[in-house]
Amino acid sequence: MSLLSVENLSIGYQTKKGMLKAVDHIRFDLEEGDSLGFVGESGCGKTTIGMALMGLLPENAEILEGRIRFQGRDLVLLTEPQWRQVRGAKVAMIFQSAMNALNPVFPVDEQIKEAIVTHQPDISDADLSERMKQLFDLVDIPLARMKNYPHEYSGGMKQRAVIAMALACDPALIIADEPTTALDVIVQDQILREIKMVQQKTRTGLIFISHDIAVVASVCERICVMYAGQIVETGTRKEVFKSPRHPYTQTLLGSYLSLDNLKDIKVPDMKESPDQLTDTNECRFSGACPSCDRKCAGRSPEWIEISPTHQAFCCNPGLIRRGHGKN
Amino acid sequence: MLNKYFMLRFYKGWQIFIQNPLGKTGVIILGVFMVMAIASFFVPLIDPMYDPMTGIDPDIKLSTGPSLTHWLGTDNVGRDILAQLLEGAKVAFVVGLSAAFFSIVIGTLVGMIAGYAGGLLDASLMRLADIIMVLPSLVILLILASLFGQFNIWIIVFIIAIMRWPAVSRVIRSQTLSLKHRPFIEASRVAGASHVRIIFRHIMPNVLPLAFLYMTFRVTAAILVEAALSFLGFGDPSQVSWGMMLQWVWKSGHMFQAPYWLIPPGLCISLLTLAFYMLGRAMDEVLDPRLRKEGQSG
Amino acid sequence: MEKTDTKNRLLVELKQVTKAYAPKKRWFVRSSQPVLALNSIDLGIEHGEVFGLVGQSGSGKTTTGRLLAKLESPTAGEIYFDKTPISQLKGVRLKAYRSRVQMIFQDPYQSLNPHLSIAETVLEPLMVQGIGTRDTRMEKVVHTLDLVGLSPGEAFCHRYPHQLSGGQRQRVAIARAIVLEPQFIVADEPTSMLDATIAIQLFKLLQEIKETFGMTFLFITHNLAAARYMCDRIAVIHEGHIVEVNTAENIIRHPEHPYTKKLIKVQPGFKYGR
Amino acid sequence: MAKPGYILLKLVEVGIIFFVILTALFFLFRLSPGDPISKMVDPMLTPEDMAHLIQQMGLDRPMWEQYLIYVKNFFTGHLGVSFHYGEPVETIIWDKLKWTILLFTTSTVLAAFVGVFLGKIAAWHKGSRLDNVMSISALVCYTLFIPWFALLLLWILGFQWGLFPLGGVLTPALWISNAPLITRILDVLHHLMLPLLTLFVINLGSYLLLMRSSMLSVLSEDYILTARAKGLSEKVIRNKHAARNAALPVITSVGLSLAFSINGGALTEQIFTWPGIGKELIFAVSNNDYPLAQACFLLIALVVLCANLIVDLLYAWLDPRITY
Repeated sequence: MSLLSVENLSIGYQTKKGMLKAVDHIRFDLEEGDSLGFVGESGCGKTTIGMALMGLLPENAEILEGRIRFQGRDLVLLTEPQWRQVRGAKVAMIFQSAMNALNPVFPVDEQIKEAIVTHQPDISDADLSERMKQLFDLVDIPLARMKNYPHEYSGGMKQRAVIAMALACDPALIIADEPTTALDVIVQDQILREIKMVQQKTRTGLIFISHDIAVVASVCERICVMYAGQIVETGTRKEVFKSPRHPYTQTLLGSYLSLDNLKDIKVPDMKESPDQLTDTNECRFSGACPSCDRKCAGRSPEWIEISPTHQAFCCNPGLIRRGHGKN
Repeated sequence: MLNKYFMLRFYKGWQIFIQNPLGKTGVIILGVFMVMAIASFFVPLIDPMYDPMTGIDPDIKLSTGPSLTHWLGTDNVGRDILAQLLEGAKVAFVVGLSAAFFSIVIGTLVGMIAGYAGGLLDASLMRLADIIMVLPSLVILLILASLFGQFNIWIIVFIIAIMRWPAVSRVIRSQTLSLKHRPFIEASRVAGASHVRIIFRHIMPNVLPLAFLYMTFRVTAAILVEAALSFLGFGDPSQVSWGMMLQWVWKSGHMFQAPYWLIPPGLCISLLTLAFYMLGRAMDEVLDPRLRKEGQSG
Repeated sequence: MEKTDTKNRLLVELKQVTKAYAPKKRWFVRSSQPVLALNSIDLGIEHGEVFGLVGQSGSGKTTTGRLLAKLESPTAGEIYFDKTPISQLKGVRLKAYRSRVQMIFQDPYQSLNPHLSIAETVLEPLMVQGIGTRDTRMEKVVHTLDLVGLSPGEAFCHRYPHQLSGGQRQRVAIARAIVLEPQFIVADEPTSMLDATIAIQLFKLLQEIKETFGMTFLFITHNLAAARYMCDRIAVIHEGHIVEVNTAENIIRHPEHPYTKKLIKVQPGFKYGR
Repeated sequence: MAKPGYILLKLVEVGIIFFVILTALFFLFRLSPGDPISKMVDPMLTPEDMAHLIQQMGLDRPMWEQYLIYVKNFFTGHLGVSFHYGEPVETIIWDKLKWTILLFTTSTVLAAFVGVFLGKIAAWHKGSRLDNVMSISALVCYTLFIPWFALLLLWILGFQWGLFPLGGVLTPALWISNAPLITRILDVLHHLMLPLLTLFVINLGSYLLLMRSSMLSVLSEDYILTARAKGLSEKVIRNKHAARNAALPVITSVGLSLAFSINGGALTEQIFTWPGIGKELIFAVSNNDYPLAQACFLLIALVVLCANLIVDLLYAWLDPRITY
């Protein structure tokens, strides 16, 4: 049985204009020790998924339907005290804004110890300091800096400390939400290696969320591409990047500037972002889709299997199976 | 300055504001006091006996309780308490609003200029603000009153305004500082706009809502200080005010005997300041983007 | 056509420019050493090229752009624009300089005054420069909005920034920068806050504008790939020093400075393996 | 935590501000109508005493010399002789200072602790009935007109119910009769109750509101989310992670709102005839006792500045980010 299995999950935000469906019938599985990346642009719902997996959705958000099965139980049904047993102990999170993720008035080591002591109240002092040493070694922070305050750390060190905090209780699943967005490329590279190395060493399940496809590609084995609250394509890293099938994935890859794909740049002609307020079964990408023909209009997309690990969500099976879009 | 966006924001803000129970209550209380202040102009016309300062009921020489001719009773020389109360409402509005207005104008200008200019000018203005800010305004007014004799109401208003601009200018300055390096201001500079244009066209519309907010708090402070000064006997002697009514009740030794005289003026001061403060709090909630943030996926 | 040497074709030249930021003062006393944002840099930008300045946050790249837009003044050294030193410009001559050099900023959510309509925003440079009459100005605004892809321009004139998406706002910012038809535009990370699909469209727009008006661009970015896509030549800046200047292709293919090499190595891409 | 540079800087700052106030006061006295001699020297004195005083204060010298002598006199503790008491004012005000400090510190500290505690609870339950009741009560407390509230307390608790004395600081009979120390302390506390209650209620409102809004802004910080993600209990998040950060700005505002509390303090002292500096100042001003008024004013300014200094140092000690 897989570590995490999300079935049919829908999450809505109550707004003045009505219910905004930020996550729309999502399903995915994650095996133990595996890594899964979510990639998509702002507003696609990827952060909401991360928050739902931590039970930390904001007050105006609501899980409309679906199940989140984790280690055999449904997280959607947990009460707040039950959640506290899970959070930090079994599922941990590395946040987007590491700069502000640490409390400025407490030393760093105290904040990490707190995570351990909360879940293992009877841990001995010796074990605790041993564990702290291990953690700081793991994330490459000199032990001498343990007792410093957050403002005495550089951006990269803060992010390492946040990683150490996430690892503190040896969780089975780590969710990393844009952990390197605020960092410079050189530090970003180090942190990404760090995350990957730690994940492989500890065999922790990893869900990695980012707007940057290349960043996701450098960490995760499997990728889910999201658009307007839905997963539109899922596959292994190789499948998604070497032979993207969904028109949106192709657009995303086509507009990504990297040092090795200058020739393949295709400037898309994207219009309005989709309306997520109305509840519809129709394809949400059709308004901006370069391959959309009249046949798509009014039809509901469906999952089309390209290989056992590679699927795309589209109305046009022919197009998806053929591969490279119109051309 | 009062452009379309401003009006739009004002309208939207007003809608949020009026739905807020604090804002609604504040507006209603203010309305009642407004009516009282307007009524004060007409009461002496009914009968000169109802003049708040000089109208003495010839039949009454002592303080008496409520009656048909004097709904709230009379003071120790036979003047009508209700008439004095109405007159006090007028004075409170005049003092509160004008002192607040002056301090807001000074505070906003100083804050914008200090924040925008920076450097030595900023440092000196803010140090001056710091010094004035730590001085208790009532104590200053007392010292000045002892040196220069009794003040008339406009000098009191002016001194309160002078004492109360620093807090405003601090807030406006920090807002200006955060605006100063916003790209839209810098873009305007790059286009060649003058400092005056930048201050009045780009910075002012963005700090005005905050200035209005602080104005409500300044009104509260001004009313309280003027009332306290009158209560201690240093108010404008030619002007009946709520603080002065309390002084009379206290000095004439009626405070334990005449609750009908003791309670109304203080209640009015407290309620009016409360109303302005409620207005301010409600406005704060309208202006604070944090409280309106809607959930957003990322 | 007379033969011109490289020196004459330079539009912008920085000579030993240093910029130091003084730490905050309290009671007119400085508490620590000044911070050097730029340490005596030399740089030349040729007529009609897109020049890339690539560096990490705190490297001094934004400072360079701000010095050129005369939002700040150098602590030492001199900047020449069209062979004229710009540090002493004042009054009318400064205003004239401003009409020739414009800037596009990073954050589309803060680069437009929320209180001004789109037309008022784009109109402002024309008004402060005193160009045209009321009617011709408006015509120019509409035309410029059409040009940056906000068409029909009339429809956008009376909207306010909060009614536009991030990409559209940045187009307005571009319109404001080009409405004076300047010779030189400093673009400071114009797309770093936008999604990749939007960013690439803006890049295309900037290229079109460059071809239409023949402007010279200074393109400031942290993203080496974006610089390579946009620029003719690239300078890599690190801790206030220019470490390497070369054509875009050569910088990527044959980097010489160790810092450039490192930067290229850590640039994320699709390397499928580890 | 040693931050000597910071402390030194603050001391210099306080020194400069005080000097400005001292100077401003000197010129105010000279600019006001009437000659300085009649302001600073009691006309009831014998000619010899008058001459002595004029000489000591340099009132017959040119303006700038007067100023230097004024500054020197201040630092050597010669502030003139009170018209009313006929004694050097410094001896009078030192005696009053202890009562003001007693009233002030107890009310401020009590109000700050209770206000911070209640504000924390109110913010935590934002939007609930409890929060509404607390916030509105706090608003009412904050905008109460102090003299009126004090008079009501005096009338109801003191006069009608006879629970507390109507004024003063001690029962004279008790002090003459050589009663044991504990009885005397209880007596002072008994007198303290009403003025303390007045100032406590007024200050409580502002601290509660401040803490509430500060707490609300801290609760939206990322590190609170991190704390939740660690699986910490709500109580730990509230009391350890949120409240400590939220209390910092409240501490700053204690210093800034001091001027406000001084106003209230003077009025309270006046109504309850509490023999403090505030009451003395009002007395001096009402009776044109200029030397006394000047001394009271300077002492109040000094107290305010010192309190601000203490608050700043407390802040620096609590916030690890401040280093100099």
